[in-house]
Amino acid sequence: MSSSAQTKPARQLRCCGASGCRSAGSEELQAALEAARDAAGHTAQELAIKPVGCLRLCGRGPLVACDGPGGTTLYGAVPPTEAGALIEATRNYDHASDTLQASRLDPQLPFFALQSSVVLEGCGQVDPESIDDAIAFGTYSQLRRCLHELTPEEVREQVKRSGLRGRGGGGYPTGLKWDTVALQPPGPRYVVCNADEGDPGAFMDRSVLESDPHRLLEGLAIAAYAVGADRGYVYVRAEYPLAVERLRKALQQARRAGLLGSGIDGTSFALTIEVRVGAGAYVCGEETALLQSIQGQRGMPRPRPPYPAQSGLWGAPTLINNVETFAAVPVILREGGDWYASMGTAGSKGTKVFALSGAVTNTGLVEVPMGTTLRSVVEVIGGGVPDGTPIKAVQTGGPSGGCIPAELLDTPVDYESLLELGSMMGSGGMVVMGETTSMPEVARHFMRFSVNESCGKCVPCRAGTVQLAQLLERFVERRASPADMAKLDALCRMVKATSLCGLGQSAPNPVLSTLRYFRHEYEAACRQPALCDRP
Amino acid sequence: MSVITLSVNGKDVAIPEGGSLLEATRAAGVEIPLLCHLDGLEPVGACRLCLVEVEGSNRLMPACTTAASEGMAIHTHTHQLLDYRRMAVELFFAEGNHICAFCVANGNCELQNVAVQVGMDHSRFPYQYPQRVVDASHPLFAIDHNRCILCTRCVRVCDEIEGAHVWDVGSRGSHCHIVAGLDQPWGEVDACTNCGKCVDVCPTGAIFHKEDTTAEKLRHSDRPALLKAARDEHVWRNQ
Amino acid sequence: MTTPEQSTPEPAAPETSAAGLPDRPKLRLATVWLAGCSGCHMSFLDLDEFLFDLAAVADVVFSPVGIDTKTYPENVDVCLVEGAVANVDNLELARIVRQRTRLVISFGDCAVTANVPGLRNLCASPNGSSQQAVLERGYLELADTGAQLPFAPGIVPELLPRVLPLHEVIAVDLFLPGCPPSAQRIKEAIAPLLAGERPVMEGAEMIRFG
Amino acid sequence: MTATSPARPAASKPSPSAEEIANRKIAQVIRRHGAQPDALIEVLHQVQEIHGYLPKQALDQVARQLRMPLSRVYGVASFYHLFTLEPPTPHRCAVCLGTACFVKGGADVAARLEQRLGVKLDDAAGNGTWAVQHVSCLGACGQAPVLVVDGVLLTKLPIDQPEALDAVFESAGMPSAGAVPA
Repeated sequence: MSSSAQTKPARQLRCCGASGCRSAGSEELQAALEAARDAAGHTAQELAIKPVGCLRLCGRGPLVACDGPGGTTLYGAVPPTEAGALIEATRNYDHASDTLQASRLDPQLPFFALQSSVVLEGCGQVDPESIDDAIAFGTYSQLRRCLHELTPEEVREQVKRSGLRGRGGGGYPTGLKWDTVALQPPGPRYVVCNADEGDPGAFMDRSVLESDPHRLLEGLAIAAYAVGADRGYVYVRAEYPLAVERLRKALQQARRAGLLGSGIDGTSFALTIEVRVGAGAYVCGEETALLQSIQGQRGMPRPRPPYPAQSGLWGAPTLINNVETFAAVPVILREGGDWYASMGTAGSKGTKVFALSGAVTNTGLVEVPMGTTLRSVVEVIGGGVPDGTPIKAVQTGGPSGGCIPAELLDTPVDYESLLELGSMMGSGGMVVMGETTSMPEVARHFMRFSVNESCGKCVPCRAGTVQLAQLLERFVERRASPADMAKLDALCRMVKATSLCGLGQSAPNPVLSTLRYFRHEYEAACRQPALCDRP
Repeated sequence: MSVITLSVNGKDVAIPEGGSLLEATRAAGVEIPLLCHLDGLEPVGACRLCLVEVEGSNRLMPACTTAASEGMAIHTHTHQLLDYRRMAVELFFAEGNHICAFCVANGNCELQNVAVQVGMDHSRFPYQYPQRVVDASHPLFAIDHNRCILCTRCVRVCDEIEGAHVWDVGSRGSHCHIVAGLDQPWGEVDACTNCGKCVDVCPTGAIFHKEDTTAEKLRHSDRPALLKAARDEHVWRNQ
Repeated sequence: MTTPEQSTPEPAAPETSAAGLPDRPKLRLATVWLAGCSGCHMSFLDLDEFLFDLAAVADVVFSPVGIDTKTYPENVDVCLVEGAVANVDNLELARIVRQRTRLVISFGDCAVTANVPGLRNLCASPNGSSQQAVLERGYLELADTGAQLPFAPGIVPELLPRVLPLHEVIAVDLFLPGCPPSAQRIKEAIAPLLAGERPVMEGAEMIRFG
Repeated sequence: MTATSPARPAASKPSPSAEEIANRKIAQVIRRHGAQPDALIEVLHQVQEIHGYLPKQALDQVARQLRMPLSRVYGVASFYHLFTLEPPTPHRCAVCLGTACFVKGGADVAARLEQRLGVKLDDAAGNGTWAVQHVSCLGACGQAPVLVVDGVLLTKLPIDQPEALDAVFESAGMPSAGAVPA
């Protein structure tokens, strides 16, 4: 989608350098490719070897996309020993070795063919460490357009028209939030990007940060302009070192290029952005806890209202959105809010990025229009369970979500449908579970997570999750009684209704949803009314 | 001063604008259990005992931190709330080591009183028996973490009223505990002024005068409000 | 939330229906002493003159302070159980009490919360058991002379891994907390039962711990 | 600016001790952040880089130079999982127990490591040389189950093939069961 008349080399190899492929040896592969190219006597002009971000199919890394005159071919799990063959194949695919043939991925695979790249359009295309490449791809053009051609109201109008809703979990209408912040009494305002992607099974934001950080900065800057903020923070979890590194680099480049700082692009708009690195606390994904953490405090949530849009960092109105939300903004402005709203369902517009993992053949990043059925995501795109056995359930929404049973896979994925099923969109992690997965064990897994991550401020979460985890232990060890079942139900309801923040309020969801759909597994673990034999 | 009106359990009350739901319940003569809240200290909404139902909202709201607004209708003693409150108190008992029989605050303990208030005659949840310690290093006072319910009144009174900030909360989740200084023995923390305000506000027998033995602790939980009024409004009621 | 432990809420609606109870002239009352200090029983004896009233309407069929019977009888109407469940004998007796009693009362803080006997749970090893640790502490570490662990199979009952409140072992119908519950509180709880009514367990006078 | 370390030596003294160097580095870090209390977490990250953990005397220095209460600094340092208040073992593993890893046998990886190294999961003291801790999710779900050994991410662990798994552990430098820790 490049808008520039950039001269592209005739042939190029795009090597994924995001964390997943890195751990599978992408750096070694890239070095081997460069050596092989030099050995074959090609120049970088003839054959570019370009480090890029996520090429989606993370489970088959390291991934390399080969752009030649005949189109693009994708290779997965390429060993460095095949570097020479790969260089050769860029010229003539018929020369590809058997090993290389075997690593070739069919671009017509539903995994690729059924995706729509909107938020991820630059992922795997641009070099995440080069602002020039990002600019050549069109990044920052919408920021410039906003600054020169649009008023903040007009920007917010487009975001409202797009129907974009917060991609971090709650699904609050983004345009409305922006308005709330913008319309507060005059005074300082802040924009904050929540990049504390903590849901186990979620890695969408990580991929955007590692693959296309300038898009995020552009979205954040547009938001700052739209709400009248001159200071922003990106709060990234420390567990993502590569994302932190690339984001810092991108910030530095953007400052040097005059796209951040004072007098941006010759206008009076000024914006300073700082990276704040977390230190391992899931609860900091909760917005009031995140604000505490940015201010150097314990990440303890506080009751809302007041909402951060009214009173956030240092008491000033603060706009908080997550990475995917901000990353969707430049496209919305480029193509128009109506264009974005034409995708998706009545209540959930646009596309959503999912991180597909667990017992599924194709693991990786999937971007599809809202309203796509779960079945087409996990069975068609994901390819089902690797050994061909049936899917038992799909977990969405992380520790706040639930397990959706196989018989409901035809549900369209949108905020409301998932809530009705007792799960939630969450940030977009989707973990597929096969028949061997025990649901009380899944529930215990999440409850232990919540026990570990509870901040300890309010008693239902601090002490209730501990009791819930112990109750679940009794089911997993098949020494529960029917009375335990009643206790489990009652305590889940209590923790959900009375906890202070979203973490506690949603901690019982994995239990409630597995109780709802897989109650028989709990009942099977129940003995007759208990007599004492516990350790 | 402008006034707002709202209804508490069907009874209309008027309170000054900016007041909390807690003030509204008091105006209506309705008593709801409280543990973390103490007049004179910043409310934190942590103990969840003062949650109330607000008509038109599907979320329960803590009375202590929620601002009252015109026309609100709240309910403080629905079956659901009574049920949740009792469970919360059971969780408090189960997470610490509360042996009333030999506690310094026996008979004068807010946790004990709240248990009575919510009708808790036993805990359905097993007691956890956490490993906790007693710190008697301070010359005048001692802290028995076994009896601590993490209400953070001591943290707040020391920070907001005394200005010494000896106390804070360490660790997280069920490992949370009150710390003095860098998790040092209390007696070694220079910042402590020996003022005893933390003893005054502690709702249980966790922080106490060393000379007090079983059932001898007296509470002075009205002091923060008196001190605050004296400081902010120059009104002395603590004669 | 219905309390799962309270399986038989009304004394008048027994599940192990003892035929002809309403006609029976006297209530069959028992008291049991598990792991406790006997303070609750002392408090029971503090009922003083009320004990005469009680004797008029109830037969004490099993009690460490009232009768010599060593075997817990069948068809008991009301049983006050003092103490936590700390060893295998406590456990066995608690189960028998439940089987043979229509209304089981958790009598005093030890039965209700495990209280002081439960303190040994604080020295639990990582597997959650304090059985060994408490013996070692009591018989080896703190011994002045002749340190040795007690070993008398069949005579000294084996400790359970953890000390438990009564309701974690058997279903309990009424909780009468207090350390000990005062004689007045005991009287307020028992008197309605004699009249076939359920006592109102509310307010500091009736349910405050300690 | 009161960033004066009590242990600062006079200029004429011979080469400063390791502790003094560390103290100076910390003072520098604090100055770089303008001695602002809101930079506490950033400062603690860098102190941990200097010392490998957060020693009490360093927390004391941070509190004094940021002019914050000691207990607040301790509260923050002990709140976040990635801050460690005890000296770490020379070698460390982090087993991912995120949902994808859980589905693919992450708990088995943890159990095998516990057995192999003779350690308990999440016991920071480990066996003196090695410690195994859990992490909630590394975002490497596509390669589950995963493990980090001394900072290196190992992916797609062959949990169904014990020999192959042992070989992975072996090549990561982990002594096998019963081996005496160095």
